[in-house]
Amino acid sequence: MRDIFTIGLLQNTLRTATPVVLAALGIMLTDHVGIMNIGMDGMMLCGAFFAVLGSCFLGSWVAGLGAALACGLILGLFFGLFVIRFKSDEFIIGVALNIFAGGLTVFLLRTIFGVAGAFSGSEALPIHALPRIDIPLIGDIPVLGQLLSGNTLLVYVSWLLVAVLYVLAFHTPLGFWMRATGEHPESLRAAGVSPEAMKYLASILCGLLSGLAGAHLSLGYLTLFAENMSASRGFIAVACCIFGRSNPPKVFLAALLFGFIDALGLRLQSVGVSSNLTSMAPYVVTVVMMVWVVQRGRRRRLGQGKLPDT
Amino acid sequence: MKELKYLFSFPFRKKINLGYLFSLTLSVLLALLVGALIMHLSGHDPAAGYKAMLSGALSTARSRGDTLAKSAVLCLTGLAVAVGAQAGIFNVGGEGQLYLGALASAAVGGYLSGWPAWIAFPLALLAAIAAGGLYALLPGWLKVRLKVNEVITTIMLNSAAIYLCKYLVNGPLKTGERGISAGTVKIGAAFAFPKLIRLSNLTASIFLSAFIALAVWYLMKRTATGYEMKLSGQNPRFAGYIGINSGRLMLLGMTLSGAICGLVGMFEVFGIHKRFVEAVSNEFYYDGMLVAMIMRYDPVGIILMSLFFGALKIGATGMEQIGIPSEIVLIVQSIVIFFMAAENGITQSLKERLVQRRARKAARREEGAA
Amino acid sequence: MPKEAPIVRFEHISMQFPGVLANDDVSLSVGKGEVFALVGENGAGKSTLMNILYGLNRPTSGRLFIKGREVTRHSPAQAIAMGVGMVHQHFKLVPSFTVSQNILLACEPRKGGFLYDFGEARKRVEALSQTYGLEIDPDARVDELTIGLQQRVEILKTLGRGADVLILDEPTAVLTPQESEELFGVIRRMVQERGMTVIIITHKLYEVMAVSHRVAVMRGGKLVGLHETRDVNQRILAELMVGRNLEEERPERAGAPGEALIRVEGLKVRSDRGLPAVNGLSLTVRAGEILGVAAVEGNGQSELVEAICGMQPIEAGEIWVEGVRVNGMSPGKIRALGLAHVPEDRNATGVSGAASVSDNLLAGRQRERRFAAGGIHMKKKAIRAYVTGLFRRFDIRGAGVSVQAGSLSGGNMQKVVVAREFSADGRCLVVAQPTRGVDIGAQEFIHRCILDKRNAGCAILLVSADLDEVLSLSDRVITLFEGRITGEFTGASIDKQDVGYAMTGGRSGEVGA
Amino acid sequence: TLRVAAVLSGSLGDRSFYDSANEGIQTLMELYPDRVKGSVIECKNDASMFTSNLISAAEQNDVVVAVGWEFWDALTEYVSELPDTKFVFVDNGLDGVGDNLLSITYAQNEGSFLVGYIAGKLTETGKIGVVGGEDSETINDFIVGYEAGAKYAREDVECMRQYAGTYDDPAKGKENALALYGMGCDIVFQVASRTGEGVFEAAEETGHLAIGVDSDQKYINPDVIICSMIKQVGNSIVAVVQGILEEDSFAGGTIWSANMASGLIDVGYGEEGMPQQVSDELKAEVAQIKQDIIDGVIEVPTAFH
Ligand SMILES: Nc1ncnc2c1ncn2[C@@H]1O[C@H](COP(=O)(O)OP(=O)(O)OP(=O)(O)O)[C@@H](O)[C@H]1O
Ligand SMILES: Nc1ncnc2c1ncn2[C@@H]1O[C@H](COP(=O)(O)OP(=O)(O)OP(=O)(O)O)[C@@H](O)[C@H]1O
Ligand SMILES: [Mg+2]
Ligand SMILES: [Mg+2]
Repeated sequence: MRDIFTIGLLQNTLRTATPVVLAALGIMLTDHVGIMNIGMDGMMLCGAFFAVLGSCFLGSWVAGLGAALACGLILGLFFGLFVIRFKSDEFIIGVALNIFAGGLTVFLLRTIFGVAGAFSGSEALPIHALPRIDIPLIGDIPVLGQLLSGNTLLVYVSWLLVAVLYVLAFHTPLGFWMRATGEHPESLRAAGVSPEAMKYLASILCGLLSGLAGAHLSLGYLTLFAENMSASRGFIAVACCIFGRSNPPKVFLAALLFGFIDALGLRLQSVGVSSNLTSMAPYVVTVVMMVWVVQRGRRRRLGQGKLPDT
Repeated sequence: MKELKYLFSFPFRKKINLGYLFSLTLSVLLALLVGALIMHLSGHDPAAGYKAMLSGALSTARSRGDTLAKSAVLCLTGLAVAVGAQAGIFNVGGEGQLYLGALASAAVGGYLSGWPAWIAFPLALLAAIAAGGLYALLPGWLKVRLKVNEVITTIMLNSAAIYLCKYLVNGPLKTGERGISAGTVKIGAAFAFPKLIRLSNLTASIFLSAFIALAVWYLMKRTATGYEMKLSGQNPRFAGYIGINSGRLMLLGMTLSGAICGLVGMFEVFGIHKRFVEAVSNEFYYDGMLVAMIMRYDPVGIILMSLFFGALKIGATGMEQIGIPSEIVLIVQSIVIFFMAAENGITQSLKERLVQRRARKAARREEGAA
Repeated sequence: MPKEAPIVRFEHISMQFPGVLANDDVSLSVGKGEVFALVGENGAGKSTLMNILYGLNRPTSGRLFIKGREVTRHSPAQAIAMGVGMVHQHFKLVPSFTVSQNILLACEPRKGGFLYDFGEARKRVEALSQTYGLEIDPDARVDELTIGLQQRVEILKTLGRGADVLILDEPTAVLTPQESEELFGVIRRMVQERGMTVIIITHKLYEVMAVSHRVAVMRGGKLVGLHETRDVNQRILAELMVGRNLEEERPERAGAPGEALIRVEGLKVRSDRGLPAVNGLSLTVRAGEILGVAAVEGNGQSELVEAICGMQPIEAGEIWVEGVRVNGMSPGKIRALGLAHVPEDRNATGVSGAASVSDNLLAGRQRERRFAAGGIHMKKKAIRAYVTGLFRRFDIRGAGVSVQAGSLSGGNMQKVVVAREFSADGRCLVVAQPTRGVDIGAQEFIHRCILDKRNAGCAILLVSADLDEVLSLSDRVITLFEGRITGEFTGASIDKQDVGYAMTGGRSGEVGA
Repeated sequence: TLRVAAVLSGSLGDRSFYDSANEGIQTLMELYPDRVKGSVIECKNDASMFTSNLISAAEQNDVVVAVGWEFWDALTEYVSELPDTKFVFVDNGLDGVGDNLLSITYAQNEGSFLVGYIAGKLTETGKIGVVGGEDSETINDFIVGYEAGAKYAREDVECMRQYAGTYDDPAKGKENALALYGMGCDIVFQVASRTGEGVFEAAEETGHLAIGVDSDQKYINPDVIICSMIKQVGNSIVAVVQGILEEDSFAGGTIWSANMASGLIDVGYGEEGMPQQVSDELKAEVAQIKQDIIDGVIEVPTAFH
């Protein structure tokens, strides 16, 4: 048991959570404007690929990040174009995006890099990873330092974004407009602001976040691109977003919880629990937590005399 | 929690009509064109590629059989989505239900392997229905009773089921047979569906599939229950007011959906593999889901569209054999979906613009005359 | 009446929607400082015309002038900038936002450039509500306000943006008589004290007479009449609207009330929010009798209706329908006893907008043997014949029975509900807000249906926010206040004043029955 | 010309097993540009495609190489029905279904024994680890050999296992490895295909060592990959096809055990010029053990029964 509850467990939690947090924040923004993006998984995958592409061919992590963001921007616009302009069903577009990304990245990997499966850099084309950041003073504090310092750039960005997006959503007019768009677009239109513009804004921001999530995956968390490396993290992000009721700090906590269970499951193997059973854990726990959250929410709302969800 | 109803609101509104079929064809053609472009850019000959695809899917009796078998899977999974959707519940968990159905039937078929087929086979059938149905009932119940969003729970339960199956076939249910490092014991030889075409995957299960498809169509389109499901799926409040128990119908839709998925699993096992194998389904359900969504949950449409997607899938092997990566098929497939999903919005806005432009022009003419 | 340069001028405005010419060459001007009423049947094009003024629709031809300036490329933002405000038929409020967030939507006070300034927002809303004498709590969530207060938020929203031309689209359709009266007070004050211009759309002609200076009548997208209000009366207006004479005569009452078909005793029901809504209420409705319920919105009448129909759990007390105790029964079972129900909210409950008109008309009868062989196989032909029969008999106007019910106009949607419920075979009817938002032609038709049913021996419980409707149709009237009966009235001429008093909690009108 | 198709149960890009088979096909085409026409078909873990792809490959090719133990059932059923095609079954030992099927089994336990031995010798903490793709028999065959080798080197060595539960999530593999390193392991053997890429990253990040699998993976990161357990799938395919081409010989109906003796199972230390963590003395010891295994002096346990 001492082997299980270590600092490594917490570090693992944090690492596992970060790409999910970035993705979930993006999904959250689209949820605010009422067009939840289920295609995040594919968008992340593309982001991861273009991050590596940029990093390799332009020779720096900044370029890699830039390429991922550009890819996210384009995909966000693309998603927006279909869902907003062409009024397509966002669920279908999301699913199609996932298929598309899976095909496209594999295809490009094989044609551009000439390899299948994974690309982790070569002599001629090394991958430039995101920098790790050591925080001077905090880094020296025993446990906390190990957690807070020495992470890659986008980990800190994700924390910052949780705060920034919280302020944006609940303390700025722009955030109000976005949430108004999701709840009652016509009210915003009548107030003289185009809800479509808000939807585009959210789609683009979501795209950019997907780029960050992808870049973190392939340049921060790992330094390689592997086919299908998003490995359903986009769907877990959807769950975290719902779980956290589209409220950034809560979404963050949900992602941490998910990461924690994953990390714990991994360590439970060492005391003899079958890996296939520990792999089930995050999913089962998510279902249980969903039930719990919904039940608690209902009870609380009834207690306050508000309408229950129907 | 903002319920995801807006996200999973079904496009019931639009019916399938000639116009839709026209734009469907157009979308497919456009997508194939884009696919050709990609092939051309990556240095492959598009004409040869499509020819290989066509012949891979349709040239021999065997390939036609395989295409039909794949289509049957898409069709049943698509109908499974549709039957839930009709009752207003969105089953994304078919993959897990399929796995459990396959495993349960394989276990029965293996355990009873010495028994007469007329006992064992129906029992296996029941096991598949029960496993799939019950596993769907759980999220259905959570939705109806506790108002827990079914989309997320079913997605999560998919992974849970797949890992559970992996655990069982690598552990407690693993066969001792030589050469099989993960899988259940072989089902009794007498229980397997007979092959209809030599060397192909097409087995007598196609008749059962056809029967199920017909039954689902009949249920959805011609029965009072289907009508009630439709009403409560479209507006549960209205349904409740009119005296329809929409909770019960949701459970029914979900259970049926799960049972169909379980049966698909069983058909794979009893038709092709003769035992449960870990890779019994490779996201078949999601493919079916797309077919269903493109065809707007219309049973007839699903049955027809699954033929196209089945051919695409089997034809991909033909392309691979001449060295074109099968990812191109995925790209073409997703482009078809993009076009289809956008079709409605595009034609509508075109129509609107056309009408208004005409009206404006007429007005200008009048002004000029006056 | 003020005679200055027109503040709003429509010139030959036409609006073409696919398949519908919603406005057909409308030319009209509205002067500064007047209350201008716009009337017409459902679908006549009133809302469309106002949407054009507010920049929500772009006309396909014609010109629009506001304050003397021609506007092209119009948008709500521009309308707001030019001083035009609109309170829509269906409120445009964000439910989870607070009053001040809603009022200041898109013109929020900021601090530091981009942060929302909560303190300043509250101050502004308080100041606004004081200036116009419209009291409101800036921090209340909008979805927890009554309809009347929500409308107040809407009005404050437009005023807060400095509107001096105010468009009100069916503002009183959802208001109680008291609230309506209050609203008219506000309108008069705004026009007199601040020189504002108000354009009001309504289906209640007495409101036109009460509040407006001029009135325009629309039919089929065309402007068919423009009058000084003092030159016309309700009858003339009604005929202009419908294009024919309206018969005012009503079928005479036949026979005396019979046995008790609906009986409620000691009923207690909680609202969706968990608060007590019906507080120990007892009533009886007899065969061949209309019992009217008059109450200000939110005094338990909705919960009473829903409890009787099995749609709301009963906390205490008992309900009998046709002599059967129905506590805890599902709506379907209660229906099977012979109770039909016209719900108050047709859009959410009464019709399924996504379903076809045919499906809506059939609903509830799908298992009857004549429509479903063995209760299973739907007989298409029989259904079609039945449904088209109803469609014709109830004069539903729409493109046919296979179109979506949601594409019908409000009045025709209501006819679908009435057709389905009034063709049921039972003897009990619970009718809530039967003519809300419905034009007078359809109103008259629905009233006839109700009276015919009574004469056929049905027991009818009628709940309506329209006091005139309750008084003119009912044989007996009870008033509800805070979930209790505060008065019961019978007889040929019930005093409206007494009823109004009892509705607001007074007990003077108590009369034994 | 001889048309050769490899049908893979999974997909390319694992830089080990399937890729090695692909390399075999490519090598053949390079060796015999005029005489061999090769293609590779991926089933991508879709079991329903196992039979379809196998048969459609058989219809158009002279030699079909089925790569992956999962083809057992399909081959059992169809080999006799397709007598005109020669089948090569890679990674499983199937016989008695027809003269046109040659099976190749690999003694991965023997190779793993060697790398286990190296790990046992090199570990400073006395703890070594392994990251497996899934908890399945084939993977466990590697692990059992690995553990036995380590124990052979050092009695008290502790060997810890982690299974990622997936073959294509390098991030997961990295976490598995980090957990192992966190628990005190200093060398981790990856048997997890693409997931294993993350193991190498973890090793680099924490300054520990790792061992590659199937192909000589040292090139991926020569600083942390000390050696690889080699299972020369590609070469074995080349050998079989060469036999057909040059000598017109095909040992159909038999199982060819590609073991240490055949030279197809081995340890790889990378190419010339790469930094070496394994000393020459240790390499010599390993060579001796190799000989002992070939001679049957050492018997390596297996997970298969
Ligand atoms: N966006 C739209 N697209 C198509 N048709 C429309 C649209 N909006 C309105 N219409 C049609 O235009 C006509 C006029 O509608 P409008 O809403 O102006 O009527 P109205 O006079 O306000 O009716 P009501 O009294 O019911 O409010 C109707 O036939 C309606 O169906
Ligand atoms: N986008 C649209 N397409 C087609 N018809 C529309 C559209 N928007 C509105 N309509 C039609 O416009 C008409 C008037 O709409 P409106 O919103 O004024 O409701 P209404 O008929 O007045 O109902 P109520 O007042 O009872 O709510 C209706 O027939 C409605 O179906
Ligand atoms: Mg209107
Ligand atoms: Mg109206």
